[in-house]
Amino acid sequence: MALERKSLVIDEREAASWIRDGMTIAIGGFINSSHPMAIVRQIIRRGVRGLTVIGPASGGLDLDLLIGAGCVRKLVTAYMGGEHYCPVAPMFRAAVEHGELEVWECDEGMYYCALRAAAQRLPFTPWKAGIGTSFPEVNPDIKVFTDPITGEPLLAIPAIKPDIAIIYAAHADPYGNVQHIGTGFGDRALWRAADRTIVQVERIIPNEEVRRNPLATSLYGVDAVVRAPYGSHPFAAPGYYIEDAEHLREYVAAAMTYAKHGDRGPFDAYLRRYVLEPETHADYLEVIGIKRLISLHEY
Amino acid sequence: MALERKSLVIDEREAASWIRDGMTIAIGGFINSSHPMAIVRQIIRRGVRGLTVIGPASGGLDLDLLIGAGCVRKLVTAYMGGEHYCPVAPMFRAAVEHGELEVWECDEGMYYCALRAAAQRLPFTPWKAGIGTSFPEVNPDIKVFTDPITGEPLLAIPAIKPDIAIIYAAHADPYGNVQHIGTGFGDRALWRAADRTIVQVERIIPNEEVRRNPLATSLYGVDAVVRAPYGSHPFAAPGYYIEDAEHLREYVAAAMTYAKHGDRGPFDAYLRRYVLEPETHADYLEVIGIKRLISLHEY
Amino acid sequence: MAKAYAKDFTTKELIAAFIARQVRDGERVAVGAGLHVPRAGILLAHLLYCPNVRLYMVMTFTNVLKEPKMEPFYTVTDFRPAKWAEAYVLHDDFQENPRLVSNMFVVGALQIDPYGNSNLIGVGKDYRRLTFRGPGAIGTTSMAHYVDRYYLYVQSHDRRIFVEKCDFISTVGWGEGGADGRRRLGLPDNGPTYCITPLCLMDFEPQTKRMRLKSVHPGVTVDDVVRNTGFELIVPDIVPETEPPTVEELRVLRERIDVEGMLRT
Amino acid sequence: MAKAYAKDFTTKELIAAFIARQVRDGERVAVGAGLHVPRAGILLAHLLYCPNVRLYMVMTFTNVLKEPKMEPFYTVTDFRPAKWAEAYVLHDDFQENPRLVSNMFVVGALQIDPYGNSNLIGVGKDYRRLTFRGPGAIGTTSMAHYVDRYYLYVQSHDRRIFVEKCDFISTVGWGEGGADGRRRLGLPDNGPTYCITPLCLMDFEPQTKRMRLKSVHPGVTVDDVVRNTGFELIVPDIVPETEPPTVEELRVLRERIDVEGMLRT
Repeated sequence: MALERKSLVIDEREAASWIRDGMTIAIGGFINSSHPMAIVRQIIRRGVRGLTVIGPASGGLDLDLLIGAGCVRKLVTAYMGGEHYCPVAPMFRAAVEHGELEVWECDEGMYYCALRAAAQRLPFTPWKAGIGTSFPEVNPDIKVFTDPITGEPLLAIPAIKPDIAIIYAAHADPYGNVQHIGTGFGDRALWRAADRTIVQVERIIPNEEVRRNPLATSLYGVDAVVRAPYGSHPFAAPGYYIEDAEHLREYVAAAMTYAKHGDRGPFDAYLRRYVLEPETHADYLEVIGIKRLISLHEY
Repeated sequence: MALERKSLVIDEREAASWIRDGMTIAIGGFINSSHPMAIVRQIIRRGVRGLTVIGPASGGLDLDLLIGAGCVRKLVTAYMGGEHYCPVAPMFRAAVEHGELEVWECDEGMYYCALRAAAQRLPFTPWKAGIGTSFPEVNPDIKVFTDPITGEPLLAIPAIKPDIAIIYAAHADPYGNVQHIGTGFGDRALWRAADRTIVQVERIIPNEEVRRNPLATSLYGVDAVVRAPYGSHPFAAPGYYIEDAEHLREYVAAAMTYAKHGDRGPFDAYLRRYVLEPETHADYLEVIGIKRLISLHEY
Repeated sequence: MAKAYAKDFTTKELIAAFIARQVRDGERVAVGAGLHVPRAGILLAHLLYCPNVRLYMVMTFTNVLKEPKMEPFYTVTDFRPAKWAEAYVLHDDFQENPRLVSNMFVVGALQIDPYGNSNLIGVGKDYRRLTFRGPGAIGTTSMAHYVDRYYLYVQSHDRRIFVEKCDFISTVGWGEGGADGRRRLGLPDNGPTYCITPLCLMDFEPQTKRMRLKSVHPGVTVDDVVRNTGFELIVPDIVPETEPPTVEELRVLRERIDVEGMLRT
Repeated sequence: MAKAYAKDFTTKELIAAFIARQVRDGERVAVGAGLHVPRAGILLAHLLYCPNVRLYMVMTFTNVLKEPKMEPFYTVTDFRPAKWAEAYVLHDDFQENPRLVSNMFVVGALQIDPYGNSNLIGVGKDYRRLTFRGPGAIGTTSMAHYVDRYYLYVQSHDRRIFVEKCDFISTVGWGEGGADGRRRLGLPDNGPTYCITPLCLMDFEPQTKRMRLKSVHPGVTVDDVVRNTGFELIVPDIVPETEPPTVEELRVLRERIDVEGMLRT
């Protein structure tokens, strides 16, 4: 009897069911690209609450949507915006200004220090940049301490450990070998730090295709793989599609109505139409429509 | 007048002339593979003395040769041997037992901590593994300190900064974009830590070939490139040739005669024949002979 | 040979030309996606003066000397300019040695104090209830620490930005001032070099490290600057006009870099 | 169904079968190049019991379930087995999270004390003038710290190796002993699980964490072990013989893994 490797493929509903109230989860990508949106929307549908979310080093409107949907208690990130779509993420801004969202304030360098400490099972890693700034004051987890060797002041950046990392990539084989197109931003750091990792991909590829180019394997073994074509929409997917500028503007307009005027109507309508009413990722894609989707193909 | 990029290609003599007495240099590769031997032999020919050498995490007989030739005052490495060719590097062993070589004792984890601290311009990075061992005792640069957050004991591994890293890779373009075949072992850590980096390659490739596969670019910009075909001989070169087992056995036999019986004759004869008498790398290859070289092509 | 200066240019083009003169050949230079004017300036330096610059752009390294003209891009995650890549830079690897990514950096701000300390965190007296929540520091805290020199750059010049004291500091400038302002904090001496605004260029007086007016852009008076700055600026007796772009700089800028005319508005 | 045990096997094959039983399916397992017997044991587990093991081998990750037989390799830098790679592992990245490389690890030693502390640094009272300089710790200090469980493995069993006190400790075992021997050092409770030698298997008695004889290999007496151990070993009243390989294990070992017969000598 020949032994067989076990497939790690699950659907986005099962993936989202791993996420429970109060967990610390990490979500990959970078600002306007490469977010595991099929799973993010399913987390919102499930009504998960009280999450500590570790965004990418620079976070985007995917996290803003999660915040607006009420899932997030605390956010770890060095930036929250949409670049030229909006300088500061609207629901994030409103939640902070209303005192409803705790922010673990850091810059990108400190962010990777915290993830590395978690990955290396160390209580902290040191960082010099940030001495003389407000970070140790606005983030009391960051301590100024004296270097035991030279006596100079340093920051101790404590470990932040995700229970689960949820990452978007182009491809994976059924056994959890993941291949990004492009750099993968800081996704590796999330994977290394997390106890478990779920990867959402455009395509599941045969193991033979992974072996054809092992240099491209970015995460060598994750815990589950979710197939979701166009799964980063409305954000970009390197090698597949650019971001949906029109959709992002629609989102920003809805969210800004709340941030500027306190009127949640347009945001809630967005949430209903694009997140709560479509039961699955495929239903969401039907709402967007294939015409729009193929217009985004990278060229 | 069209501007042109400047070629960074130099020969092994010019490369070795960068290395001066008393410097701290790092040499890449791993045990029996991927050492920049054309430059290493030229350093010996020049009679450089008093070097602090940072080997790879696990060092091989390339460093043993440098030690036997009298170039090294202090060695940073977690292992010195030739795997099944010899369990402990002979000239290294003799030099330590005679009290002639200082060793910066560490394990591979601590080794990368020291290089990362140098790369990040930090005085140290912390490490937990090694608490309860002799490392802080045999290497007084490593301090036990109390974590400012949890109060637990940790090791502070201080930065070790190479003045120059000398690395072997398969390919580079004339502008210092380097592409390894395979993993490149820990070469990136040396490059990141060093003030300057020289890379010795099998082939110089056009910039267009680099651009064809940017994912393969392992070191994005070094200070000089040296072309030396068969330049890792007698060690392996991934994608090009396997190690020269017969030559390594010849070296080990010569070096062991000194380590075991105190007779330097065979080692000095090796040094004369393979290092001092050939004036250039090409002359060295003539001594080895093309027949032997092509017999090592990987298959 | 005297430089042939252009006569008809926008303030954005003027600033791009200034930034171009800050780049040194052979350096690594990070090119932001969002800040069009600094990006144009760096590309201008590369195409005209610095053929060996290594550009860090949309998470790749490249050299675009041979590109007849650059297509525009608006986000740091736009993967299309990666077609020019010589290397990919993993963002997590980046922090292993930020100096390998850039020798110079441009830092934006919500607030800037007289010593060039700056704030991207937010505005308000109580961090727990900010009146305006900013985007966050991004990588500015760390990049400014590692590069040889950094530049403060703002797209408007008013008393809300130039304040006596920042509500929060996300990137340290010259600390509390004085020639040893940074050394007293245990930091290297690489504080901000210039502060660039739509009205003027400012540097830091060496003894006090307080901000000092260096030049005003064409059509701007010293009084315009002083009136729009919320702290006492050091104003030398003679304040020259900012050096204009050359005819050649303007041509390359318009024909090869800013093809869509973002700097002409 | 009772296991069908093999009758004719070498001690190396016996040890390989023991190691095979230590591997758990789905784990990551580092496969050394130099230690042929542990390597064979891990591959045996993979091919017979653990189809989902992720093998870390010559700096790559792979799964060789479909390989009819493994060609031999002798060095960790032999690039030829990388033909099976599913991923490359950069050695510097490895240290970012060593648990992603292996859940178990095999540690060799020049000296081992009663609490499983071990030494690869060298032998001698004065570190500055060692009488025998060892190869160094390699990655054992860190790997043993991060994995779930580690195994001490030596290729001879004598009183020079098993000593009352190591001259130097490169990998900490159970410290100075006691059930809380490691916790007193501030370390997690993942000390060595077994010590494997050509004569016997030993584990660590839970209360004292002193080494205890667990089983002797065929043809070896308890007295052989005691006589060749330089410290007082805990010897239970009944010491069984080490469980032999099964017929199937031996077949797979010889036909698919140890094709060149290194374990048959």
